Amino acid sequence: GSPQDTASGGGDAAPVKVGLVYSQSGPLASYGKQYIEGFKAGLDFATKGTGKVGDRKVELTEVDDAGDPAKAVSAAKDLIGKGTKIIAGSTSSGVALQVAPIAAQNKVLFISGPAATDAVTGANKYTFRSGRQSYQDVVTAKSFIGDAAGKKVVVFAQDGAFGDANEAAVKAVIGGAGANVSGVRAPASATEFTPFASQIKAAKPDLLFVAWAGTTAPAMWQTLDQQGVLASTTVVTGLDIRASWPTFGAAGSKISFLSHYFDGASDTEAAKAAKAKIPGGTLDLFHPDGFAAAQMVVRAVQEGGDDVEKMVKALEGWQFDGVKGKMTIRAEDHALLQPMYQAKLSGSGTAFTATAQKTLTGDESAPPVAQMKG
Amino acid sequence: MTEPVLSVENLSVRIAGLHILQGVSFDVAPTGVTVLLGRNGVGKTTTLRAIVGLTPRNGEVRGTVRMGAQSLLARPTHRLVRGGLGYVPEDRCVFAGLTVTENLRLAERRGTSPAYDKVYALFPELDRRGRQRAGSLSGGQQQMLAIGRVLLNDNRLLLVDEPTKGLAPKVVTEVAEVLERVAESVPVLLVEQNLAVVRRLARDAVVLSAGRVAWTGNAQDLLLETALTKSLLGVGSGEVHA
Amino acid sequence: MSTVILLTLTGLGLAALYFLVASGLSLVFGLADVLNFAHGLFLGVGAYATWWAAGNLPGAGSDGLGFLVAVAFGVLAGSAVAVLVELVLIRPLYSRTIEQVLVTVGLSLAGVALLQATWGADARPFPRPEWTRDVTSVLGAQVPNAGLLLIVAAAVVLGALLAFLRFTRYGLIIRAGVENREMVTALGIDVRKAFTLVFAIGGAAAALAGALGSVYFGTVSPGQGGSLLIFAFIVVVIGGMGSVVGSAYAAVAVGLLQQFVNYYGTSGLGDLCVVGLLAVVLLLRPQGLAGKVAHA
Amino acid sequence: MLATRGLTWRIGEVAIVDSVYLDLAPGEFLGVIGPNGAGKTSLFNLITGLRRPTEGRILLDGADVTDLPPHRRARLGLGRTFQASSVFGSLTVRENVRLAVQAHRGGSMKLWRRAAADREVAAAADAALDRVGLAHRGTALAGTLAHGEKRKLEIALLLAGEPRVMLLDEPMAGVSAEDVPELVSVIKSLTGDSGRSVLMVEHHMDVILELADRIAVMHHGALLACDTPDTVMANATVQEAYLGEAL
Amino acid sequence: MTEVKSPEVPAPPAAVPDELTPGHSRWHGLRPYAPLVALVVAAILPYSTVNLPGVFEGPLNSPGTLQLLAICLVFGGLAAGYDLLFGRTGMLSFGHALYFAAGVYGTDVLVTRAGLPLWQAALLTITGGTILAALLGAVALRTVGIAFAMVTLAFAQVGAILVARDFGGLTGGEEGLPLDVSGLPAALVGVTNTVNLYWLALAYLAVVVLVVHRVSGSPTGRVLAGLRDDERRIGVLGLDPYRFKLVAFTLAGGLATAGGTVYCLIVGGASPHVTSSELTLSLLVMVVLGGPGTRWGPVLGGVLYMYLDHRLTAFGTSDAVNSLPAFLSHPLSQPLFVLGTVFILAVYFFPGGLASLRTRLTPLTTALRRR
Ligand SMILES: Nc1ncnc2c1ncn2[C@@H]1O[C@H](COP(=O)(O)OP(=O)(O)OP(=O)(O)O)[C@@H](O)[C@H]1O
Ligand SMILES: Nc1ncnc2c1ncn2[C@@H]1O[C@H](COP(=O)(O)OP(=O)(O)OP(=O)(O)O)[C@@H](O)[C@H]1O
Ligand SMILES: [Mg+2]
Ligand SMILES: [Mg+2]
Repeated sequence: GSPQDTASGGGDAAPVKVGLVYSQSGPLASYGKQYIEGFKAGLDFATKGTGKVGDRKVELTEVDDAGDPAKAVSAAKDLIGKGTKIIAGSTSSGVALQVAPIAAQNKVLFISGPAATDAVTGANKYTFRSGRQSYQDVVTAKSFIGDAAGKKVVVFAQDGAFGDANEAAVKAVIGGAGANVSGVRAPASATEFTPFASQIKAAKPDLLFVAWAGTTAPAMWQTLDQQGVLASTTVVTGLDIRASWPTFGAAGSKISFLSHYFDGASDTEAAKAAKAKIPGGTLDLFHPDGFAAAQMVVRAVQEGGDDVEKMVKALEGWQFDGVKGKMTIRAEDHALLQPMYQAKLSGSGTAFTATAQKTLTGDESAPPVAQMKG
Repeated sequence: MTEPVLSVENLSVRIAGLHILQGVSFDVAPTGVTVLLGRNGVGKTTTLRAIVGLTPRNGEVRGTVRMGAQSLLARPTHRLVRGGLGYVPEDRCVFAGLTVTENLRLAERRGTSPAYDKVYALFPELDRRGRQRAGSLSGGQQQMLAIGRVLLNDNRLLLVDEPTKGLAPKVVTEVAEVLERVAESVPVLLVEQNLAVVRRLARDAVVLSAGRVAWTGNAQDLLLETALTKSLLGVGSGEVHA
Repeated sequence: MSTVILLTLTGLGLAALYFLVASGLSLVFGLADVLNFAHGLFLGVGAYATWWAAGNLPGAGSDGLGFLVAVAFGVLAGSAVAVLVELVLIRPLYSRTIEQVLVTVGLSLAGVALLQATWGADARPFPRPEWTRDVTSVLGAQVPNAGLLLIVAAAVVLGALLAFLRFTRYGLIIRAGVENREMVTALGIDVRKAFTLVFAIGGAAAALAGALGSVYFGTVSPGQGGSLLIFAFIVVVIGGMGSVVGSAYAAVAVGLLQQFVNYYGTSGLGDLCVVGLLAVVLLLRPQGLAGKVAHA
Repeated sequence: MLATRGLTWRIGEVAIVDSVYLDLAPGEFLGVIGPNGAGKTSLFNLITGLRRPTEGRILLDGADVTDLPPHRRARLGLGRTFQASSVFGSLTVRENVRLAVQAHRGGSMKLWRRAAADREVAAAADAALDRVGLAHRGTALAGTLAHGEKRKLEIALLLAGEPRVMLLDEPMAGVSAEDVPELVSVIKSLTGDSGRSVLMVEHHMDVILELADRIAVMHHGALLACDTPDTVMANATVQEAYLGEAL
Repeated sequence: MTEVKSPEVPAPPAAVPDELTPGHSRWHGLRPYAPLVALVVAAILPYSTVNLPGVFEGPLNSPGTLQLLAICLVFGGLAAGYDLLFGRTGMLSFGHALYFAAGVYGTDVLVTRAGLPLWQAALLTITGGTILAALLGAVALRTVGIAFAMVTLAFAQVGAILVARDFGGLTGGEEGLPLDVSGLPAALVGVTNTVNLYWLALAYLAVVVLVVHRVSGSPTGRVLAGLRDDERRIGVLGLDPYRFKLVAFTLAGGLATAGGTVYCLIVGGASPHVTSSELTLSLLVMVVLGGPGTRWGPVLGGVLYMYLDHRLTAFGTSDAVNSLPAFLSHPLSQPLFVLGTVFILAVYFFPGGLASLRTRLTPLTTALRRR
């Protein structure tokens, strides 16, 4: 044979191969777990329990990327080499960004998962997303200050692309509405936050937007609280997965949360179905992403069969009812417009509950249209 | 003849596949100095190290070594030493990073009172340089420290490997005197190249050649017989160091 | 002014944390000559054991005496794991330094993964007395109590280690054993015991650092040890390997430098300065601040 | 050929080497004796550049080499052996000597040539090994040699460098009596008419007496005497400080 | 002067020189050609459709397998290059990842951000990486032993911080930077062309092995081996230790940078994983696992390490593991747990590395043959 020889599937009743590349191990394993639970529930929902699209069974291949883009790329190439036309997953932004070009080069469908980076939106024609992006977080944050004009807003974020993206988004969204935006940045590895808390305090902002991920978050919140930052201004941040809620401790009730999702934020058909299907019965941050991904996969196969170009056509502009409510895949850049939430945390010890204060519709939280790159 | 303090029987050592000792047997008399002779590389050091249990990891020891009724092989070194087997290694092995005093303190054994006076009387230099790092001592001073270290304790047998190597003639004489005095109370198994020292100290001699015992007997007899020394050690008895 | 006081005191708190991590590392590194990459594991064991004890051990809890019991249990557990590691994994490899490093690297990978497999990757809230969440007002600066606790603990550990090294024979045996194990046995000393002891102490110090560090962070997570370890290594090297006092000086220098540069400079500069300090110190004094001049 | 001018090395207050003036003529064999700790090895370390003197100058062929690093001095023809053998333990005996020959023949970077293919180097190395009687041990790892053999290898390494000034630090230490005469004749053959100068520390007086043209006596870092063997041996201070009562 | 060696980093176990390993007379005539044969076999591997179930996911010529093999080969080469420092010269650098990362990021940034054609980007990167190694080496080599290890670690840490800081959005910070393939030769793009990446990786490995082999067999290599044993002695023999160490350091750095360039193409981007100090540690693990100072040991170690690193994720989620009781299946589903355990066992069971396996097995094979 020649080195390019690869087996490729054919025939109508042949199963639909779907590759799921996400974190089963490594630091983002919990996100990955929610994603896959959501995906399976969504698949069940979208295929009405049959697991089949038409008469074709959906055959899932799950691969662990351990959060390492190199492993994800290898996995994607392996899947593509075996004739897989649809790849979904990517728990981390780094993985999403590196798998997206592979999808474009090989003309397969890629549905990115929890990865929040804005850069995936409009990455290329073959790349879609089933979750929210940083920009939508920031738009939600803006809803906390009402009229932004003349207000002073500080963004506290980690060094690096995640922080850059958030700061840029805040500048565009809130700064664009007339607020005066400045940034305080800290290394992601920082363990002592007093200097940063002092800087923030000295700036006397009307709104503090915090974009922080990782295990040092609780120490960061505690320091902000101890130095009186939480008491002196409105502090907004994204609500992370349930397991992290108790780590906010006393600070939790002093923070205004924007939320992608939490259990009870919505009461849609899909949410009920998801709740019934997932182990434990409690929805969490990334279940909707997996759920939506499955819905998109089923739609793509229904309309496109094995033709990826048709799949893309079928998904662009598609509206559907997801766990969070009405979802729209914007045709121009494949952004996924979706409801976002304001939430409050209450409780103590290990028992915390979140309650929705306000829901923003998909259009209200829509990011600006990105230029489609490839 | 009285019971030997140490008897080595059929001792064989292999290191990294090389047969270094091949069935060495000899006794060490309960008093006086027994000297182990032989050319470079015949296995003198290897013999001593096998006795105290310091054969390298990749080595393999066979045979029996007894001290009285006790079999020595297979017992850990620190037990042997606490049981009264003193060892002065060939290259001194003082602890370079420790001071002279610390080196000596390390050699104290629990439950006995160390004989500092004795050691300082023999080597006043050690007293004077107590706070110097042993690594910065001159070669000879290090040798004094290495010998002084074992003399702090009472021993049933001393194994001493080339103690006069690299020493000034005057110190060689001193060391020989020290060993002579030590040997009055403790038997010594000595490896020595300096035949003058051998002549002065040794009562019995064991000559090794290529991993085997080539000759045993009275040391003074050996040194008198030019033919013997020529064939065993490669020197005439007259040529020993002045 | 109050900013300076705040930064100084919190910087010292950070320094104390670095020192707690570094002291055990330095001891094991300097005395047993083992570059212990598994130190982070001991840290994690201490933290998780304390966390577990506070919830499950009778008599232990998250406050008052109960908390002391929990921490004591954590320290014991860390020490026990360290001893086990020394006996089973390190002991057969003495004098094979590189292999030891590898084993500890393997252990750090496997151990942290094991913690993660058992308790999950997510951070968990750490049981701690209420007062450690509060602040004490010092000349107008709101200083976190957890930081003060770290400072006190570090001072106690420093004193205890110095006493151990200065007033016991073990210090001597260990230093000699690093140079030439064989010769120490030839002096009638069971050097293996001494090395096990070093590991026990190093493990205990690490476990204490893990427990108190978790009090400081408010949470415990499997990877926590690893992130502190890199700075602890820097502290150990700047201070001079094996010198506990040197580590203390270096920890203070690193903690304060980081804190002040992070406030007055731009972000990330603090870390760069620390790394720069390491490079400068090593180039000027390869043996570290308090290290003895290497010989030959 | 080699000269030291007021060479001094202090550690703290203590002068380990104390204002030493030494002159070594071409072809001369100078023995150095002195009690343990007199500073003989230290003197060698200063001359070869392993230590920096606190005061004084070192001249090689009249040129000041005090500030040159060890390798530059070696290239000027200064070679030495070490009191405690320092050979390349993980290389074979033969490779050890070849390395020394190669270092002597010019140490420029040759990254692509095959080292083993250089016949001249190999031949020179074998010759050096032959000369010290280690030819049969060529394939043994140097680290596994017995002590005496290492001493011989040290000398072979020195020979390979064909130095014009040789510093020998107790070459006989640990060499079995049988081999002493052989080694002595090797050392003797090094000098002879070749114009090489030798500075040798040795405690075996008979060896020193046999080889040395002059003998320098060191004591407490200072040069006590430097004269013909007979005069030195007759010197009362030397007798008392160094030789003691002969055995 | 004392004769005591400072407690420096001990030299790694030495290779047994070829002339010492006895008993291969029958193979002696063929042995010089063995590497060539291995190279040819590796080169025609992609033509095979053999399926090795359990070993690889698909047949040998499937893109997934070739991609995995390509990554393994690059790391084989990287480990061999690192061995030039560690195994052959006795320098323990904890910062080797920096030069690899320089290759990965340099190529990526020059292609993606500056839009240079690949060959220019590669040339510039490798030159730049080599110069970087020379400059940093010149500073770091003023220290020895553990201090040297730590200074190199510090430099690498600066690299990691700079990449994470994402100055000017150049590196993409923690998200990494996908490679813009629009300007790349078509033969290097797309899953169907994975085989070309495989050959590229193989070529890289072959070059590194050749360079390391030639250099260590050269007169300079002899000096490097001498440095490993006794640096002072090298100085007294008339050679400047600093110069030789710097050459080795620079060469190894250049080789690592080239590896980074190849890796960037294979993976199609850069991510901050490559700047981590863990990578250097893994290099050390690879070399020691394989056998430092041997020709094939480090290569084997590198290939095996990366293979395990990639495949264990699949192993952890396999049915075999999931069907085990929880106290076993939980740890076993953590790839790092398995990898860590494998190291530890390897250290115990293959002292001297995989390369010593043959010598260790010799008694066994001779015993078997006699029967
Ligand atoms: N670790 C080792 N590995 C391989 N061979 C060794 C080892 N140790 C010693 N040998 C070999 O064993 C032989 C005997 O060595 P040993 O040191 O016992 O000799 P010796 O009689 O003490 O010599 P010397 O008078 O020079 O000190 C030598 O040929 C030496 O090369
Ligand atoms: N680095 C150092 N620090 C302190 N003292 C030192 C140092 N190096 C050498 N000395 C001291 O200098 C003196 C001279 O040492 P040196 O090694 O030169 O003596 P030597 O004449 O060679 O003696 P030997 O014949 O015993 O080898 C000794 O007293 C030694 O303790
Ligand atoms: Mg010997
Ligand atoms: Mg000397």
